[in-house]
Amino acid sequence: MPNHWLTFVAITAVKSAVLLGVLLTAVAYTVWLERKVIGHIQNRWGPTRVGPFGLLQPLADGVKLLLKEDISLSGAYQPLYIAAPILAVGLALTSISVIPIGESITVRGVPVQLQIADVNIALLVLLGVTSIGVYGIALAGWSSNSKYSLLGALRASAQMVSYELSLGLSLVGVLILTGSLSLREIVNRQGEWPWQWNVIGGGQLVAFFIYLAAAFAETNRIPFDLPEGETELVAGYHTEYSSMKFAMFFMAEYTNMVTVACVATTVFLGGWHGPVFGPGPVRMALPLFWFVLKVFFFLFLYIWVRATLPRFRYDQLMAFGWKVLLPLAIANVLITSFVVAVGT
Amino acid sequence: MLHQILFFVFAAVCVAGALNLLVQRHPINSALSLIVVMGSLAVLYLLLGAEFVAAIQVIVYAGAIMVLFIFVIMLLNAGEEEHSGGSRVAAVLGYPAVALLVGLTAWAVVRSSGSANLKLGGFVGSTEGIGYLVFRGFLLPFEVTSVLILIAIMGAVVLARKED
Amino acid sequence: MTPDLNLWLIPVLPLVGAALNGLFGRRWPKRAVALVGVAFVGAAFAWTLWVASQFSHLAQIPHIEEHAPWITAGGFVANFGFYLDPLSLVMALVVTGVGFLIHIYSIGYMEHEGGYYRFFAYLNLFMFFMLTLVLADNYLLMFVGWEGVGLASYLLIGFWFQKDTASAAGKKAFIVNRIGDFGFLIALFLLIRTCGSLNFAEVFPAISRLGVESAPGVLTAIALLLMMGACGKSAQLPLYVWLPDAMEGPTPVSALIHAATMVTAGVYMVARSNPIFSRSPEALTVVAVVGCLTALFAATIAMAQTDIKRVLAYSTISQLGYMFLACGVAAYSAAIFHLMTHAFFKALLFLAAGSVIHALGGEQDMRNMGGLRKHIPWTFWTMTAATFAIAGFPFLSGFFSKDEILWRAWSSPYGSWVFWAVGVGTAGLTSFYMFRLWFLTFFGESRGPHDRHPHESPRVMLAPLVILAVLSVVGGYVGVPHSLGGEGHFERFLAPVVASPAGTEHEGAAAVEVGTERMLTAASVGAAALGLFFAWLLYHKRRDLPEKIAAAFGGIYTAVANKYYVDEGYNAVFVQPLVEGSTRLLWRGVDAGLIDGSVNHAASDVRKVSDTLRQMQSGSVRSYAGWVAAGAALVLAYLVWVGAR
Amino acid sequence: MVPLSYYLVLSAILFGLGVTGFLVKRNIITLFMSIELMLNAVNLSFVAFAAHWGALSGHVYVFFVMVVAAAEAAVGLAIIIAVFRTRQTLNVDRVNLLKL
Repeated sequence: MPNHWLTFVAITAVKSAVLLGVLLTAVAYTVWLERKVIGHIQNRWGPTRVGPFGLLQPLADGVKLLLKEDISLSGAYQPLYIAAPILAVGLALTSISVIPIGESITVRGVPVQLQIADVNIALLVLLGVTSIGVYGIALAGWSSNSKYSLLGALRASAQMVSYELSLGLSLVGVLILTGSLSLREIVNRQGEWPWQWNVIGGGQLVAFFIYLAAAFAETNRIPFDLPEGETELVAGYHTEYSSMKFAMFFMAEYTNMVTVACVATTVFLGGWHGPVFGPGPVRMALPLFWFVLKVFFFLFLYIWVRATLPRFRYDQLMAFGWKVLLPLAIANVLITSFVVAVGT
Repeated sequence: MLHQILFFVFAAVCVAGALNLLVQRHPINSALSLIVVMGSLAVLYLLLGAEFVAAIQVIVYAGAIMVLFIFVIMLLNAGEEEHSGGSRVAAVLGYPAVALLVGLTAWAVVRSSGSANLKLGGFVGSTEGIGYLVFRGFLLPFEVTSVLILIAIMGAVVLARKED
Repeated sequence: MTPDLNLWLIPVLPLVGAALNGLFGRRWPKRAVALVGVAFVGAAFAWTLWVASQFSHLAQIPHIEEHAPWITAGGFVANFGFYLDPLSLVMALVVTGVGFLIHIYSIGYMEHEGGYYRFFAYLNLFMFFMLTLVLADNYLLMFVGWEGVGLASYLLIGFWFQKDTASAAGKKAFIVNRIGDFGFLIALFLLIRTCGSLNFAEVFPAISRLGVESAPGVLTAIALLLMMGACGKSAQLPLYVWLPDAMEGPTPVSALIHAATMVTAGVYMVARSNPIFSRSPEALTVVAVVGCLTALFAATIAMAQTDIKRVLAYSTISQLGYMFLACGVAAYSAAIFHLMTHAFFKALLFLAAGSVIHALGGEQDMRNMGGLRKHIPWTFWTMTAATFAIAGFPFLSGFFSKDEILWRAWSSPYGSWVFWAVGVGTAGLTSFYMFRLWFLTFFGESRGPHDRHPHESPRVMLAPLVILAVLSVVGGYVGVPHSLGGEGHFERFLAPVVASPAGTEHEGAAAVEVGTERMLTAASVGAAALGLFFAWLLYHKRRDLPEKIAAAFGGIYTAVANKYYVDEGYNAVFVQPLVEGSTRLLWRGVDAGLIDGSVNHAASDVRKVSDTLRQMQSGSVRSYAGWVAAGAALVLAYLVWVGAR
Repeated sequence: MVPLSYYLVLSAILFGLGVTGFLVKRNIITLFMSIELMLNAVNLSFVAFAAHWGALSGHVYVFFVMVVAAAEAAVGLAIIIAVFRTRQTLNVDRVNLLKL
């Protein structure tokens, strides 16, 4: 009984579990990658002690964080203080669920899509979840009852609300080209080769860079990491967090990075599309490989930028968001729709 | 069946959230309650086949408007609500009026809607359709709302600006 | 085909002059102002003369020129149209001719006065309205002119508006005229009701179709109301009071407006309306009685006045009374004849008086004059001509016209020997007060300050005097009556206009009573001579007598000298009650009590109500919300109730 | 199968709770949230009717309501900030005079 709703639930549960595992591993190794890459860029080695090339370092970090004392603040507003990290990590993990990572495969006669939920309005769901993501940070900062935290949270919420606009608008060009909000549709519209991807073939190069910048801001990454700028705010909104709660924020941030990377891949870089060749198993594996490769490229870009660029000043950040990115995004939407209108 | 279960669950969450909004003394709790209400409303919208509305309910309401509220609460560091003298008018006129409003509406609705049933998936509003409607039939209202938004932005800037 | 005479030019030319002077004259030199003022009136006069020369060629009398529709309301139509017949022609000639002379005179007289351009603008404006009045082809347009001359008169009486008495006199003239105009207006309404039109060409035939009223009816009412208007304009009892005061205006104004032309508008109007009057014997009687009484009454007052211009003013009133007497006995042509001659000699008298005043540097009191004969010979001789003319000495213009009136008063079917007797008595009085003026002014010793050096007026003032003097002497020959061997040209000329309805008087009177007429003439000449004699006796021979007489008749003299206290009486009977009434009732009662009171009460009541309602506006947002919720619940309840029904 | 009236009654209840919130609460910000609650309640009935009639315009209306709500929130919160700046309080019962 392939169409029974129990089958659906079972398959979804399995997919979720697998994705969760992969994602958390990916997050852990993104951290490792970051330390390694930055180390090399800065002419250091990075982690080397734990395991070969320091490969077990993430595991060690996890254990350390788990075992650390969970400091409970007397001045904090406890319910929200506790809820905030959960909210952050939960939302971060939620958003990955609508991202398609490959074509559907058939397992024992049951078609299984390599995507947890194929939603018509996947892109809107992503944006929605992203916009909710502010709350984790904002509440964390506020409930800590600490001025650094509060300042960080205020900055974060203002920054995220501002850049959300550019982020959303940068995707509109692609939506116009595709005519659908479904991520699977968007991917399917793109071809195997880079010139068939939206970023080049669709003429969305500008949109891609807008998305890139906005995504950096949304994930509070350098050069837009003002909410947690350690040189001025100690650690921003998570100053007062320790142990697992801190780990949750940490995880949330890197999960968000991965999510953003996945979205960029899906929307602009053709998703799992790429040259497919070779025998059956290879043909099966190649799309997944291309997808992972593109996401990895994106993550590398994050790290690379972090090692390269200094932090913005806050007014520069706002000015950049409202006066450069937003007009550019709007112009991109206008031009794209004009081209599409003329083309049809 | 599934529809009924989901409806009752999320309707209950809605009402509970709204009640919590009233009961909580701290504005941030009220705001979070409201976010909960909005979230469950988004789910109800999904049940009613309004995907796009559900999405923008989350994006605009929960993601933007309520962030603004939270932001202001944080900015003003609003504390617990203080007890101050009640309003006689509100007590004498207001509460009965509310009871009357809800009661009458419910009575009228139940009496007149009869056996109109909504099926899950019976109607799915496509985003494309909404797009057509907004940019064709409702073009003028749409443009007017854009002007409204612009005015609101300028008004907010003027109001909140510090006077030198 | 009737030639187009462009009658509209006659009134409009002075209007152009008025507009030019009024709008731009302030910046022009006096010479230019005078030139414009005189030239346009002169042009109007010239045009009138040309029209007169064409008059005999006209195919149709009256000659009507319609120019533009003015008011069209239902069946009622009033046009801008002009009406030329012998009557209006005579009037137009008199007005433009005398007006032209007086304009010339004014150049000299007003030389040293401020507001030179204003004076000429007003004077031209007056000419425009007067000519409109005279030439109008319907009562409404005539009324425009009628009101317009009133306006011009008001402006000119109050020309020296810095003087309280002058502006008060202007207002008095205006207000008293209003009373008459009120009657005139009602007469017009009645005419519209009766005839459905105000056009002369339609009204008179319509009236003619109605018979002579045996008992007072609508025609009598119309006639009496018209007479009321005429009384106001022509200063007849009881509305004469404004004219003596009007002497506050400059002397040329007195000559032109308050002697020669405007005040005769009433006579003109009555003569013009003769078809109406002739059909109402009662109205005619009223007119005759009013004229008679006014003539006598004013003459008595004139005897005791000391101001040279006031004497002339009362004389004017008296002479106007004569004219109304003539109208009242249906001798319209006699009235117009006298109007014309009177225009000549009364204008001359005023101008000469002005010349005297000018010579004495503004002195108007005859008691301070005397012995001016040698100093201002031109003025003296012209004034002498005028005095003899008005006194009715034989073969001067006044003699013929006055004689005609007296004869008509005796012989007309509407006349009676009483009218004649009063007329003759008045003639004697006229002679007396005129010669009194003459003796006091020109004979005896100078009673003024010793350092006074009277000087003759400039030529520009003397020329009109001379022309008018000539006219005063010979002007009567156009209408020498049959009895004196004349042809009655004037009467025949006017006959088409003023023909009596039944054609009663003319034939019967003519031949049979020539003897009677000669006797009557002799009587009036005798009266005039008597007046001369007493004046000579009292004011030249025995200078002490007047005081004695005045002392002997103390009460009567005081009454006469004070003009019978008519002004005071009017003040007590009409003005004071009005002032009191407006103060007590209208101002304190209605305005302050009712109008202001209601406003104030409304305000305070609103305040009370809003004070109560204000309690709702507690400023508490939640209270407002409560109200809103309650309102919403009410609306919803209503809707549900409606839906449930 | 859920009757349309369930949604509508839920909408009415939420609206009533919103009004009650407006009457009960003293904090201006919470008052604003009550208004938002009322708007949401109305939106719910719009969407329910849209599903009932199969008409998309209900969704469009919701869209417009949201726009207006956003504008209102922007201006309203700006006003709240201005009020707080001058009076140092968010309690509406303390903000009952036009003049300071």
